[in-house]
Amino acid sequence: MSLALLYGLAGIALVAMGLYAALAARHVLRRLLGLNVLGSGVFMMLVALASRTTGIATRPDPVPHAMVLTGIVVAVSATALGLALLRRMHAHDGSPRLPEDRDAGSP
Amino acid sequence: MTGSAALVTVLVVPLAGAVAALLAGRRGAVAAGLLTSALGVAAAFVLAGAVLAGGMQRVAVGGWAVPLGIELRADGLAAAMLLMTAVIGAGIAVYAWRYFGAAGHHDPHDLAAGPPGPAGKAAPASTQWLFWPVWLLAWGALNALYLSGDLFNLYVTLELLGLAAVALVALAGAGAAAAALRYLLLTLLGSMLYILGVELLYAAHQTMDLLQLRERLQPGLSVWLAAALMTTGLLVKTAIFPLHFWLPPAHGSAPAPVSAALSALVVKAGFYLLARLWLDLFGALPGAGVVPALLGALGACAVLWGGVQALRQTRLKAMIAYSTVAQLGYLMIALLLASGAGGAAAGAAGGAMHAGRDPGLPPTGGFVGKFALVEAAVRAGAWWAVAVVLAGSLLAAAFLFHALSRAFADAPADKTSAEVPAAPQLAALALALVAVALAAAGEPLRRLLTVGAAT
Amino acid sequence: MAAEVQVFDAVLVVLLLWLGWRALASADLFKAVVQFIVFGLLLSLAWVRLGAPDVALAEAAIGAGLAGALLLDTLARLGRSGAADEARPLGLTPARTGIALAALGLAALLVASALALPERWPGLAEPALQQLRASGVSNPVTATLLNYRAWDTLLEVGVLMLAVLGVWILEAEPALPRPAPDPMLGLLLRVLLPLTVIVAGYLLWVGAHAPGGAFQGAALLAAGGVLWHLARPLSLGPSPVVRAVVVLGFAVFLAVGVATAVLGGGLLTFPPEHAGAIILVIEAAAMLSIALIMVALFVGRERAPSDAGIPDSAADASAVPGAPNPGAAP
Amino acid sequence: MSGDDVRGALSLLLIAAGMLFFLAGSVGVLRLPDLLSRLHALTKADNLGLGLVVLGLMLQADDAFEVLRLLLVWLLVLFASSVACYLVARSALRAHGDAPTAAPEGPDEDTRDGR
Repeated sequence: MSLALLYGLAGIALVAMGLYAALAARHVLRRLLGLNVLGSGVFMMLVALASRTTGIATRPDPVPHAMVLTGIVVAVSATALGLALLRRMHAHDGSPRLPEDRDAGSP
Repeated sequence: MTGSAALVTVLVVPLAGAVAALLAGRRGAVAAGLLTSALGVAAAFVLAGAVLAGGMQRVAVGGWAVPLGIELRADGLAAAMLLMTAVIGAGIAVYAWRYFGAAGHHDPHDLAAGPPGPAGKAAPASTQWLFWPVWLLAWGALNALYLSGDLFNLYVTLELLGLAAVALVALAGAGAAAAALRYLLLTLLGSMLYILGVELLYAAHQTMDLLQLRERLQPGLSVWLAAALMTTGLLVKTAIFPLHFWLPPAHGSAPAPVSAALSALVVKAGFYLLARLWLDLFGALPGAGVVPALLGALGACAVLWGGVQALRQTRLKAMIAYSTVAQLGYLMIALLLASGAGGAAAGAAGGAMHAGRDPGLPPTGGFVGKFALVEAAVRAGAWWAVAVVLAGSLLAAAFLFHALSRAFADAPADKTSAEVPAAPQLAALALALVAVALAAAGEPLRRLLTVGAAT
Repeated sequence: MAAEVQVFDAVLVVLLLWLGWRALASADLFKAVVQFIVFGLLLSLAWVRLGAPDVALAEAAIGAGLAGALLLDTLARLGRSGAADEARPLGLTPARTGIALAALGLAALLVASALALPERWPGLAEPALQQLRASGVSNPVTATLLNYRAWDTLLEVGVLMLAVLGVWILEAEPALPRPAPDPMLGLLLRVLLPLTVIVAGYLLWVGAHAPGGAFQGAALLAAGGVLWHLARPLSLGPSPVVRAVVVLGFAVFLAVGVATAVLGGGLLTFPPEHAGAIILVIEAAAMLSIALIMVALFVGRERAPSDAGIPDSAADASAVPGAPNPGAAP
Repeated sequence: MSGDDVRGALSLLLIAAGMLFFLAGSVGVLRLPDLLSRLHALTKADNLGLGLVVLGLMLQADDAFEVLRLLLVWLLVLFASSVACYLVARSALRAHGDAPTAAPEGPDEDTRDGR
């Protein structure tokens, strides 16, 4: 197994985990964590892909690296805004969950 | 001004306007916003003229050829979208001028006095002016999206647009935080699915340029997977039935100029991208005809479901939000017809994008859009589509007259129209006039839409 | 770059998957967040192994560092009730079985398409490396970010700016109770702050030919800013000065775009002989803006402590073990 | 045996010794009963461990600049971790009274304020 394939498969596993958590979790902070792990998986697939140029070029393909850098910055921006909104929602509604995920008796 | 200069101007004007509005602060932001709107409309008209006269306009950013660089392209559909965005955006700017200007504003759209909205108290007045830089960035993101020919660049524009829309919804105050948060989570999820698809396409074809991809496209598992992921991601962002559930709360709780911007412009961007993907790129795949049919069926459900739900709402903004769901359904039907019938019907797709929120009665642009849609449906022999469009129009007429009758008859005496500032009324009137003008300009517009149509 | 799989890689991948899952499934959200931070740090090791040191620097500073600080800060502000979650937050229910099957199905399809890829794959490495001479820098990632695909990066700086505008739009929240300034924290700040400034400048400069650049430098500066805020609380609302710095990077980038379009070859087309200098100017402005934006995202908008009526959630925030400011004691 | 070989062997030896300290520190964090002992194990052992690893790496460095950078890394970590250790301990003292007996939760305790 090559390095690219090993990390590529790990990236896929992270994508599946993150997707599951983003959709299944009810606490918004956990959903945000899920989206971040999903993003990390996508980025890992991209960086692993870039490393497949070994033997053709002297260095890995820099375009996916630039894409991942952009993606990391975008992800943290969105996470920051999401967390700020989560705190306002919690202060206003008293729950860290979206209205459709709130049921009687649980936080 | 050359076509490519006009293209760059269309891109730069809203972004520079955002910078100016942010620097100008609370007092000067409005002036920056209004000036930018005027310049933006002018630039969009110049670009549309250049496209009409000289065909597709291209700019290679940084002078780098694809696939290494990014190419920006303005074909007929893009030019028409830019024009529509500029005109509606100018209307929104005039409306917002007074809306956010008046201290302790009340919402002139909620004349149909239903129960108070879920928004509660709005964000503090000291930050309301941030509407301007955020809206101008959203407009810049829309323009960048319409012009981009690169799948990863489109991802960045989608994120820019998504975050701007979330921030705009949040303007309604702490009560809208849940709606804004739901919107943020879904738009992020949609972006992730989209970028996963882009990655698969790049892995298989070593390019992210749409035109180059179309030439190199090799049908196979990864391409179909990419198509499915990108389509799902965009369906979430576009609020297509049955993934529309986030839209009514977000749009319904937003300040009125914001819900206008979201309904009329932001969700359309996702649809535009879907149309680009299926008309320009994936349409060439063998057996790809099934997908537009599926999307069209979803569209039909959306038209009927959105119409029925709209009729049940008591607040005008909630009604508009559901009618947006229905309207997006028309667009999906148009996409189906356009993918089947080839170039001329791509015009119908574009025409439908201009279907306003009116029930599609003459003499307005909405009528032209729906007429084009029905015409295309008849030509394609899609009688079910004709039936859906007509039924949807009936529903739209019903809920609109319902709303109007409430506005005129049931408005309490103390809420006189004198309270409504003049500017929003003027803006609404201007937009209505534009809708009528679209009816008159229907023919040149359709000519514009066929410039550079892919199929 | 070594392309053979070593034991190290296998261990790293197993650890990453385990931490990734624990970061999602730990019932205690504080533990989950800590595991997410460690996950981010290990992820940057993976980037190094895959030959992406630029990404590794950004991941460690932004993905693990800043995101982690933001998450911990939010946990502290949510208070004990807000940070509580179910005992089995991701346990299978009938509805979740469908989601799990969808996620597994997607994974299976992705694996199938990954296996179909050729072992040697050209990508855009060759054109990117061939054009390096004309790009003004010799680090291909910087060349891609600030020259080949500068339009992406310009919009990306816009995304950061929007995040802080979004935070400013929200209502101010109650301030977290802060302990009296600690002399040791002050000492740490006095030593580390000048160093972060120097190293950030170094990263910016070195980004032209080695791993580094505006984003990495900005993240480092931001870390210094966050430390400052913990020692001596900052207020970064939309005041004229803060706005001017926030907008600086985007404005300079855009102005360069306009200038190149009007005077030269076209939008963001840099003449090769000046490209290096132009990129440095853009990066310097962007670094300042991004650093301030990141600190402003962390600081958020706090109500002045004098304001009355701090709700209960703030009062019990100090009791949460995850309070990021050392010594947040009742 | 040439000079390079000796240098390489010495370097490996130092790195291995450093690893041993890391191991001891990690075991200490997991096994020791209360927060202060854990902190003691962690910061002392880790700093010595890192010092030895850095020393080992210095022997392999190509030029003086790299040696200097490695030294800077060690000094910075030394400084930051001692301050962090102090802050964690102070925070724990304030939260649990004068004599912290047992850490309330698992081995996560040390990561809490150490960032």
